[in-house]
Amino acid sequence: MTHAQPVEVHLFAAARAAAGVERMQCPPGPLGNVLNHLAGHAPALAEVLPRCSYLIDGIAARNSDSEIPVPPGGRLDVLPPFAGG
Amino acid sequence: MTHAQPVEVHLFAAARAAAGVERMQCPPGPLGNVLNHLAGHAPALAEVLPRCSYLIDGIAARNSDSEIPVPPGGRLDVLPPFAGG
Amino acid sequence: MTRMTVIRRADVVTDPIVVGDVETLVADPSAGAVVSFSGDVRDHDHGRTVATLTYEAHPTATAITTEVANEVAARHDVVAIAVIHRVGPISIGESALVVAVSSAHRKEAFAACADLVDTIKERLPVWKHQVFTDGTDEWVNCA
Amino acid sequence: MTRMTVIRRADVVTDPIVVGDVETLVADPSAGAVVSFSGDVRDHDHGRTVATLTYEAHPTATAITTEVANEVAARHDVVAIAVIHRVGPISIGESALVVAVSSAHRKEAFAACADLVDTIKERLPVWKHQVFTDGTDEWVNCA
Repeated sequence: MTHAQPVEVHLFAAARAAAGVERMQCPPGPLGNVLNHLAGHAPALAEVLPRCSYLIDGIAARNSDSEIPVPPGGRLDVLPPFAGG
Repeated sequence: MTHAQPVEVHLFAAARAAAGVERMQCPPGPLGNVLNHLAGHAPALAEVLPRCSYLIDGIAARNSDSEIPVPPGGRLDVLPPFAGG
Repeated sequence: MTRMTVIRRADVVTDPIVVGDVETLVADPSAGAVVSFSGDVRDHDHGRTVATLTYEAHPTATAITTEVANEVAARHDVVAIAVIHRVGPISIGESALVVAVSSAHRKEAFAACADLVDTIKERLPVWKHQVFTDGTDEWVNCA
Repeated sequence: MTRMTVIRRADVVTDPIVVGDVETLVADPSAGAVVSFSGDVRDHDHGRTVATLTYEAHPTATAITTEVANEVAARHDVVAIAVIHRVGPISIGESALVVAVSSAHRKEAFAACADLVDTIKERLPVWKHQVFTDGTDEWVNCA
């Protein structure tokens, strides 16, 4: 398989703090696989992800949407629980 | 019966407007009688009184408390429905 | 009640009320929420245009404002309360009644603020006289 | 809805928010009631003293503020709405979120204001980072 264009992962707040970086790349695929890949990056991130929600190219997704594809060259935003106001 | 000291009647807002005066005097007696007396003073006042509440020497009273005495030299405040805020 | 609620101000005034000042009165480092209500003079009432509006107060109004503030404070877990009613002539858009409540979390501040406004309106011996642009006038709640 | 509710402001800012200004934004001659909420930075959280507090916002935060304001406006009979969330470093006692709603009568203003605060807190992609005086820090809701 030729090297598919990677997914651009944008990490925010506690997710960035856990990963130690704000941007990462990872192979495209179903959301579940992509998250497993991210979890492998750092134990702290593995701990935060279960509480996160996501944007796949701007469209909201949740951990339970494990089959939703994260396309090559797509953007995945990792959003810890909101804490506004 | 020697002339018992009169009740000082203080009229507020719509009651004052209806009576045309802010202070009146009338014979003491049970609240019911006193109010009948006041009602006789002016038809407009007779119209307002049913919606009023009262203070007899500072103690709250209502139209239904017709037996409560308004003593000689006592003070009766006539309070139309409140409209604060 | 976990803490004694402080009545920062309970008053009847004739000068214009600045809502921001009333809110500042209840601000507190321990309070994460401040909710305020301002009852403003409207230009219309039941379809008639209001020209001037004047509030009249019974001499006991200030004492009753304090009484109500204490009662409401006792039934809500809030940090501080302030309530000011203005009497005399008031222009359109100006505040006649301002209430502010601070609390650790917003739920109590909303509940206490609404409760205080309701109770003040029910208990405060003040009356509202409106003169309309067509020359007619009305004592509110008493037509 | 008897009238179209006007969103006078829906924004995410970094400068200090003056609650009184937000209230003035929603003032309207037809509105007899203005209710406002201010979410202020507290000096304590779960027993620890807060030294500094910073809010971080996702790039879509402003668009979502407008989206939520419109949704809430559509489900309440109110005159005008304003909602501003502040991000970046905020000092103790300053406002992080200010909402103001005006309506003809107070009931709708209270309901819409509480609804808007709840919905903003649920939907707005912002995060709160607290550093405590003991040097520890915490991403709220995420410890």
